[in-house]
Amino acid sequence: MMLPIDPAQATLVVPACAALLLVIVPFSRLGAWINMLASFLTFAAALALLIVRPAAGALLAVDDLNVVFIVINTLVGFTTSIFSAGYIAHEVEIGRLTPRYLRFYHAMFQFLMGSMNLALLTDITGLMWVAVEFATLTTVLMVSLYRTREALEASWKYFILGSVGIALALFGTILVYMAAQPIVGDGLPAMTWGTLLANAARFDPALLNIAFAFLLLGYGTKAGLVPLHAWLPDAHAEGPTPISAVLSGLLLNVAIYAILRFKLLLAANAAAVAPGPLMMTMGLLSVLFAGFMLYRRRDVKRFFAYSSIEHMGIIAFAFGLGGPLANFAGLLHMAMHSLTKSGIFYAIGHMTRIKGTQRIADITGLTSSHPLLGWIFVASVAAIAGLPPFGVFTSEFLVVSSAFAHKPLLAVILVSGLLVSLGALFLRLNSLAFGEPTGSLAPSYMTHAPMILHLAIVLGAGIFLPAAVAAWFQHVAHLLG
Amino acid sequence: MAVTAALALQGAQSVLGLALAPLVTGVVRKTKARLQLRRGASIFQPYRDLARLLRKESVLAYNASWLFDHAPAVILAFTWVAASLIPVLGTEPVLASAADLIAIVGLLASARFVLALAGLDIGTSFGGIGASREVMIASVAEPAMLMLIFALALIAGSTHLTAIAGFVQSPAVGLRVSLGLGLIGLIMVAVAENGRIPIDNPATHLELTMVHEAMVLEYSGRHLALIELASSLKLLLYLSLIAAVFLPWSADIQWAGAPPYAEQLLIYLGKIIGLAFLLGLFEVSIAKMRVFRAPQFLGAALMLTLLAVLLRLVSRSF
Amino acid sequence: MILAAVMLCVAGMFAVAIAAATLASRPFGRVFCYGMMAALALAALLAAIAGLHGGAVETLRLPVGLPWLGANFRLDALAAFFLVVVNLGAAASSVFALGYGRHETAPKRVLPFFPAFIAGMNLVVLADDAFMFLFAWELMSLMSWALVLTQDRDAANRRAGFIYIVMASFGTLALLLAFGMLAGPEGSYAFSAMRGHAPDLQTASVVLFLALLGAGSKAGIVPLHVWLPLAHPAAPSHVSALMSGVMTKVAVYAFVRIVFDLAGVSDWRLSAVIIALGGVTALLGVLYALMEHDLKRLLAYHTVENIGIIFVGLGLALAFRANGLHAAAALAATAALFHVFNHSLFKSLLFFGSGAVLGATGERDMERLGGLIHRMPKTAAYFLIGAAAISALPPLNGFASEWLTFQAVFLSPQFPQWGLRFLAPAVGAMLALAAALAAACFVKAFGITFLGRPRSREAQTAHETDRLSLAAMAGLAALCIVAGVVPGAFTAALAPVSKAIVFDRMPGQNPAALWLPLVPSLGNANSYSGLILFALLAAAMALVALALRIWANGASRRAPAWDCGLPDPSPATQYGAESFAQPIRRVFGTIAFRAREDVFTPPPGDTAAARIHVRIIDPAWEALFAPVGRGVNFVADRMNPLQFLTIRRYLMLVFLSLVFLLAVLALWL
Amino acid sequence: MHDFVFDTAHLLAGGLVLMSFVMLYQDRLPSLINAFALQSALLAASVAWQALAQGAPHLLVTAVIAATLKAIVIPLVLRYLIRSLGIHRTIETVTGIGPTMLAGMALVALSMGLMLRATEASNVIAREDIAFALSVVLLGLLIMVTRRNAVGQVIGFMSLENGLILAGTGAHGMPMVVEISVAFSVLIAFIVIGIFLFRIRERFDTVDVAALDRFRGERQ
Repeated sequence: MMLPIDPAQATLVVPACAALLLVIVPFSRLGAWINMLASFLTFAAALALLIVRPAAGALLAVDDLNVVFIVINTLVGFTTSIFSAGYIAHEVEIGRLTPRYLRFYHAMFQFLMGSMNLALLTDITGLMWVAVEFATLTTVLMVSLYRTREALEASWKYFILGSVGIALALFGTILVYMAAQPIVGDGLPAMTWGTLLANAARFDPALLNIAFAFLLLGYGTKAGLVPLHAWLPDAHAEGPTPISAVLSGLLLNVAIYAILRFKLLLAANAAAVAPGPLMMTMGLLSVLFAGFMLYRRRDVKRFFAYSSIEHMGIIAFAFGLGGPLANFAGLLHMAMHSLTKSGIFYAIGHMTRIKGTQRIADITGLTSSHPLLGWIFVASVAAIAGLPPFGVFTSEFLVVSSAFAHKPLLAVILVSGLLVSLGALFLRLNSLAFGEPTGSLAPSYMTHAPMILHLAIVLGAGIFLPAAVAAWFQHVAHLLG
Repeated sequence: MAVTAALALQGAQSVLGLALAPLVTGVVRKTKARLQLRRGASIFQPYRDLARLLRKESVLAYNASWLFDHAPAVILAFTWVAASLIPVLGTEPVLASAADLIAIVGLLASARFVLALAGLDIGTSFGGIGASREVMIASVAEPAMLMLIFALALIAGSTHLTAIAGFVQSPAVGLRVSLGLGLIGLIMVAVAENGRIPIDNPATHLELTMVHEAMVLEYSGRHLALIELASSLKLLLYLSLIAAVFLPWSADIQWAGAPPYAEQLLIYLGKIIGLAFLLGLFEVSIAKMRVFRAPQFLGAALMLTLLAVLLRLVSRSF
Repeated sequence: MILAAVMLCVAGMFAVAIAAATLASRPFGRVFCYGMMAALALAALLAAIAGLHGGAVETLRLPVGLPWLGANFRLDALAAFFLVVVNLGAAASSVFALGYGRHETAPKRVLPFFPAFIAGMNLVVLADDAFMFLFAWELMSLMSWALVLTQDRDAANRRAGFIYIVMASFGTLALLLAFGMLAGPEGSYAFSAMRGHAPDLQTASVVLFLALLGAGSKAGIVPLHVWLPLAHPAAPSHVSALMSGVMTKVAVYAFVRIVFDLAGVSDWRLSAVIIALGGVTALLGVLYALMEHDLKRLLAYHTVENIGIIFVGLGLALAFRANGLHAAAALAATAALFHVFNHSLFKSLLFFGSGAVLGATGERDMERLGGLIHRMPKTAAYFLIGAAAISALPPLNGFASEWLTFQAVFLSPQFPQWGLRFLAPAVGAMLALAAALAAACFVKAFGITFLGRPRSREAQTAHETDRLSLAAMAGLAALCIVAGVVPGAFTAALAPVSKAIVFDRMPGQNPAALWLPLVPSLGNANSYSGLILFALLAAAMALVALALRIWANGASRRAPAWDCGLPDPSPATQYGAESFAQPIRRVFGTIAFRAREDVFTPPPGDTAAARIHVRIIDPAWEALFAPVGRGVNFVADRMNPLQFLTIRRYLMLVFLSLVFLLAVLALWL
Repeated sequence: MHDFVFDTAHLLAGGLVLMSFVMLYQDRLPSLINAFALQSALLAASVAWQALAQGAPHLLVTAVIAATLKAIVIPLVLRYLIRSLGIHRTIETVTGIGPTMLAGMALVALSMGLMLRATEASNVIAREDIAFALSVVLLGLLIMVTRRNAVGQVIGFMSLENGLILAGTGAHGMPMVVEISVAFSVLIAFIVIGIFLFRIRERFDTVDVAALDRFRGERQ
C-alpha cells in the first residue's frame, strides 16, 4: 500500500497539525476530542511502524531501539489524552483553569508529544537535542499552568536546571561532532547515528570521554538522576496531573534513550572509558536517595515523583551493568515503569480530585470509600513496588539476578535500596488506601479505563511475556551490548 | 500360649501395682509418724480411707463441667497404665514394646494436664493457685526427667525401661558416676512430682503452701478416692522405677524352669518398702521450701542429669 | 498426569478467585467460593496423596513467565507431601469458612484473596525454577497481606500488615540472592540446573544463611518472628489457620528444597547452626506464648515454637547426612516432616476453635472469657484434643512426632564431632523444656478460656458455633487421634520423602502391618505403639468405670463451690491468664524478657484498688527491629533537607558533579 | 598567514575567557550587563573570524545574531528590567570575589589541561577554541552558582551559551542546524525568562531567587 507519508513522519506531522488546529479551536470540549483523536492517530502510526519499517530518511531513522520507545511513548500519550480530557474538564468546572489556558494546554500537549517523538525518531544528534529542548520548554510552561506561587517556583526551578542541563548536553553533542569530524569529515554525516556508530571505533577516545561526561550530566538532568534530580519532584507535584504522568512516563524515558544512544558510541570505542560504572553509581545513588526521601513526603504526587527517581535509578543501573540480560531487564523495566507510574498518576488524579487535596494525611481509606479506584491503586502500588503478578517483578528479578551474577556487592546495595523504598510505599499505602475514609465520599465521574488498561498490560506482561516481544527486546538488548 | 501367659503376668503386675499403691502411702505416713514420735495410723489406713470415700456421695460445684466429673477416672487410668509399664516381676512385660520411658513420662504429663484443668474448672482461686504452681514445677521437672532418660539411654543404649533394667542387671555395669548423678536427679524429680516435702506437703491444708491439695480441693467422694489412688499409684511408680533402675538385684532367673515369681515379688516388696521408709525419713528430716525455691531445686536436678549426660559423652568409663 | 491434575485444580482456584471478585457482594458468593475451594482442595489433596504413593517424578513446562525459561513445575515426593499438607489445611479451612464465613463483616475483602492465597501456596510447592518459585512465593505473601488487612479500620492490623509485607519482601529478596548464589555467574535459574553442581563450602554457607533469612523469616525463626504474632491473628480465623498451620510449612518446604535438595549442604557446622537456632526458637516461642493473653496471638507464638522443633529435626537430619549416617538422618527427617504434618493439623484445629470462640463472643482476650465449656461443649472438646495434641501428650499425634525427634536426639552419640555431641543433648533439654512449657501454656489457654466462670457478659451469653465449623474441627481432631494412634501409617507414607532428601528411610514399617509399634532405628530396641497405649488406656478407663459402678456410691449432689469455706462470687477472683502464668513468668520471664512487675498498693485507709503492672520487653524487637526502624528514620531525617535547598544550591550540585567528573577524566587520561 | 589567523582566533577566544573573568569580578548589575554585552561582541567577532578562516559564510549569520541580539538587545532589555522592577543595583555574591576568582582560575586550568591533551586529532584552531569554550562554559556556570540574584544567574547562563556558540563555531564545518537551534533556544529561553520575571513581578516584590525559594514544596 502507498501512504502519502510514511508512519514515521506521521508520528511527527499529526501532532504538529493537531497543535496548530488546537491553537485555533476555541471550544474546550472539541479541543479535548481533537487531542484524543490526534494522540490515537499517532499511536496507530507508531503501531504501524512495527509492521512497515520505512527506509531511513534524511532526518528520521527507525530502528529496533527507538521503536520500543516510540510505541510506549505514543501509547501512554494516548491514554493520558483520554485521562486529561476528564481531568481538565473538571479543572475548568471548578475554575482552576480558564478556557484560554485550556486551548494553550491542549496545543502544548500535542506539541510536547510531537517533539518527544522527534527526539526518539530523529537520526541527527543535533536534532534530537533540539527536540529535547523543545520538550523541556513545553513542559516548563505546562508545569506553570496553575500560576500558583508553588507552580511558578517549581517551573522556575525546572527551567533553570533544565536549561543548564540542556546546555551541557549541547556541549557534549558538539564534542561528539568534533570527535567524529576528523574521521567522517564535515557536515551532517558527523552527526548521524549510523555513521557515528559505524566509525566510533576510530574516534578520539579522550574527546568521547569528556563528551559523555557532559551528555550524561545533561540528559541525566532530564532523567532526574541524583544529584541532578532537584527539579523533578516539584515539577511533578505542582503541574497538572496529566503532565505529571507524561513527565514520569515519557520524558524521563526520552532522556534515558538519549543517554543510551551515546552510550552505544562509547561502547563501540574500545579505548574510551566504560560508561557503565558511572551510570551504575548514579543509579544506585538515585535508588538509595529516593528510597530514603520517600519517608518524609507529605504530598502524594511528590511522593510518587521520588518513586520515579528511584526507578530511573534502577534503569540506569541496569543499562550501566550492560550485557544482554541486564539490558533486557532495563528495557522491560522502563516499559513497565512508564505504564505503571502513569497509571498511578491517573489514580492520583482521581483521588486528588475527589478529596480536593494532595496531602497524603488527608486522603485515607480509599478501598472503603471508592473500592474500584482504591483497589486499582493498591494493585498499581504493589506493581510499582515490584511484587508479582506484575511485570515490574519480572524486570526487577532480572536486574537483581544479573547484577548478583556479576557484582554481588552492588546487588546487595540495590536490594536494600529496593527494600527501603518498598517500606515507604506500603507505609503510605496503608494510610491512603486503608483505614477510616476521610474527606469527600463523592463518586468519581472520570473514566477508570486508562488505569485499568495500563494495569492489565503490566499484569499480562508479568504473567505471560509474548515470545515475539521478548525476542524483540532481546535483539535490542544485544544492540546495546 | 506364651503370649497369653505374658498377658496374664502383665495383668497381674498391673493389679498388683494398684493394690500395693495405698500400702506404700501408708508405710510412708507411718514412718513419718513414728519418727515424729506419734503412733500414727496403721499402714492400712489408706485402704480404709478409699473405702470410706467410695461409700460417700460426691458433691460437685454448681458450675462443674463434664471435664471435672470425668477427670479423676482419666487421671487414674493414665497413671495406672504408666505404672503397669514398669517392670516389676522379671524384666520383660509383654507390652514393653508399647512404650519406653519417654512415653511413661508422657503418660504422667497427660495425667497432670487433666488434673490441672480440673483444678481450673470450678473457677476458684485455690484451684488456680494449685494448677499454675503445678505446671510451673512440672515444666522444670520434666526436662530433668528427660535428661535422666538420656543419660540412661547413653549407658544402656536404649530408652526402654526393660532394656535398661536388663542392662543394669548384667555384670557389665558397675558403679558409674553418671549413674550416681542420675540417681540423685531422679530422687529429686520423684520428690517434686509426687508433691512431697520440700516441694509440697501432702498433709497440709495451709492455703499458701498447697500445690497438689489445692487442685483437688473441690473433689469429694468417689472422685477424691480416684485422685488419692492415682497419686499414691504415682508414688509407687517412681519408687519402683528407682528400684528397677538403681537397685538391680533380682533372683537368678535361670534357677529353675519356671521363673520364681514369688521370690521376685518378695524382693520387689522389700525394695519398695525400704524406699518408702527412706522417703519418710527424708521428709521428716528437712523442712518445706518456698514455692519459688522449687525451680531452683529442680534446676539443680536438671543440671545434675545434664552433667551425667555430658560426663557420659566424654568417656565411657563414667 | 497427577501434576496436570493438581495444576488444573490450581487453575480452578484462580478462576474461583476471579469469580469471587465479582460475586463477593452476592449472598451466595460465600457459599460458592468456599464450596468450590473445598472441592478443589480435596481434589488436589487426593491427587497429591496419589503422587506421594506413586512416587513418580513428573515435570511440566508452561510457556509463561520468562520466555527463555518458561514456567517449570515438578512433582516429586517432597512436593507431593507438602501438597498434602497445604491442601488438607486448605480443604479444612474452606469447610470451616463455609459456616464461619457468616461472621465476616467484609466478604469483599476476603473472598477474592482466599483462593488466590491457596493457589499461590500450591504453586510455591510445585515450582521448579527460581523465577516461578519466587513469583508464587511473593504472590502468596501479597494475597495473605491483603487478608491480614481485612479489618483495615483497626490501626493495629494496618501496622501488622505493614510489618508483614516488609518482612515478606525482605525474605523474598534474600531467597532471590540465595538462588543467585546457586545459579552462579552464568547459571540458569532452573532448579534442575542448580541440582547439577554442588556448591563449595563458602557458597553453601552463604546460601544457607540466605535461606535462613528468607524461609526462616516466613516460618518465624527467632529472631525474625516478630511479624508472625502480629499478622496471623489479624486475619480472619480460617485464614489465620492457613497462615499459621500451612504457610509456615510452605516456608519449611522452601528451606528443605534449597538446603537439602538444591544446595545439598553437607557440612556439620552449618547444621549445628540450624539445630541451635531451632532449639532457641522452640524455647523462646513457647515463653512468648506463655506471656500472652490474646488467644490467637498465643496460638501464633506456638507456631514459632513448633517451627523450632521442626528445624531441630531438620538440622539433625542435615548433620547426620553430612556424616553419612543415613539411617539416623532418615529418623530425624521423618520426625521433622511428621511434625510438619501434625502441626498443620492441630494448629488449624486450634485456630478454628479460637475462631469459633471469637465468633460466639467477639472476644480474643482470654481475660474476658471463661466458662465456655458449658455453652460451647463441642468446640471445647475439639479444642481440648488440639491442646493435648500440641502439648505432646500421648496417645495423640504431637507426642508421636516429638517422640521421634527425641529418638533422633538420642542418636547424637553417633556424631564424630564433639560440637554436635554436646549440642544435641543441650538442645534436647531445650526441647523437653519447651514441651513441658507448652503443656503449661495450653492448660492456661484451655483452662482460662473454656473452664472456670465467665469473665464477661459476652462469655456468659455465648452460643455453640454452627455445624460446618464443628464438622471441620471434628475432622481435624479425628485426624489428630488417628495420627497419634497409628503413627506408623503416616511415617511409612513419609518414606519416599526421606529417601529423597536424606537417601534413606526409617526402618521398621512394613505397609502390611502399620499397627505395629514404631521402631525408629534398628540400633536400639526403642519402640512406641500408640495403638497399644490407646487400648490400654481404654481398658483402664473401662475397668475404673466398672469398679466405680460396682463398689462406689454413684450419687452426686450439686452445691456451691467450697473453696476452703469462703468462695467469692465475683469471677474476677479466679485465676486469669496473667496470674496463671505469673510463676513461670517469674522463673523464666525475668531472664528472657526482663519482665518486671510493678505492684501498686494504696496506703492504709486509702480505698483505691491495688494494681499490678507487668512490663515485658521483646528482646528480638529491641535488638533487631527497633534499631533498623530508628536507622531508617535517622537517615531520612538527615537527607530530608535536600528537598528544601535553594535553586542556586541545586545548581551547585550539578556544577560540582560536572567539575568532579572532568577532574577525574583529567587525572585518569 | 596561517599563524596570523591562528593568533587572531586565539586572541578573540582568549578575550571571551577574559570577559568571563571580568563578569565574575563584577558585583553591580549594570556593570555585569556591560561585561556581558562586551563578551557577546567579542563572540560575534570571533565567530566572524571563524567564518573567514573556515571559509564558511553561514557562520556569519551566527555572528550577526550574536552581535545584534546578545550584544545589544538583551543588555538593553535587562537594563530596562532592572529599572522597571527597581531591583537594588548591587548583587550580593555568595563568597568573596577572591575565592571566586581562584576557583575560576582552577576551572580554566582544568579545561585547558583536559582539552589540549584530548583533541590531538583535530586541527589547532579547533582545539584552542574548544579549550577556551569549555572554560567559558565552566565560568558561566560558576557565575550562576555564585550569584544570588535572578538577573545575575540569567546573565551567567547566557555567557555559558556564548561558550557553547564558540565551541560550535570552533568545530570545523558543523552544520547550520546547531547554530540555529542555539540562537533559537536562547531566544525562547529569554522569552520564557522574561515571562517569568514579569510573573514574578506580579507575585513577589523582588526577583531575588531566594525569595522564590521561600516555598520549596512541602515546607508548610
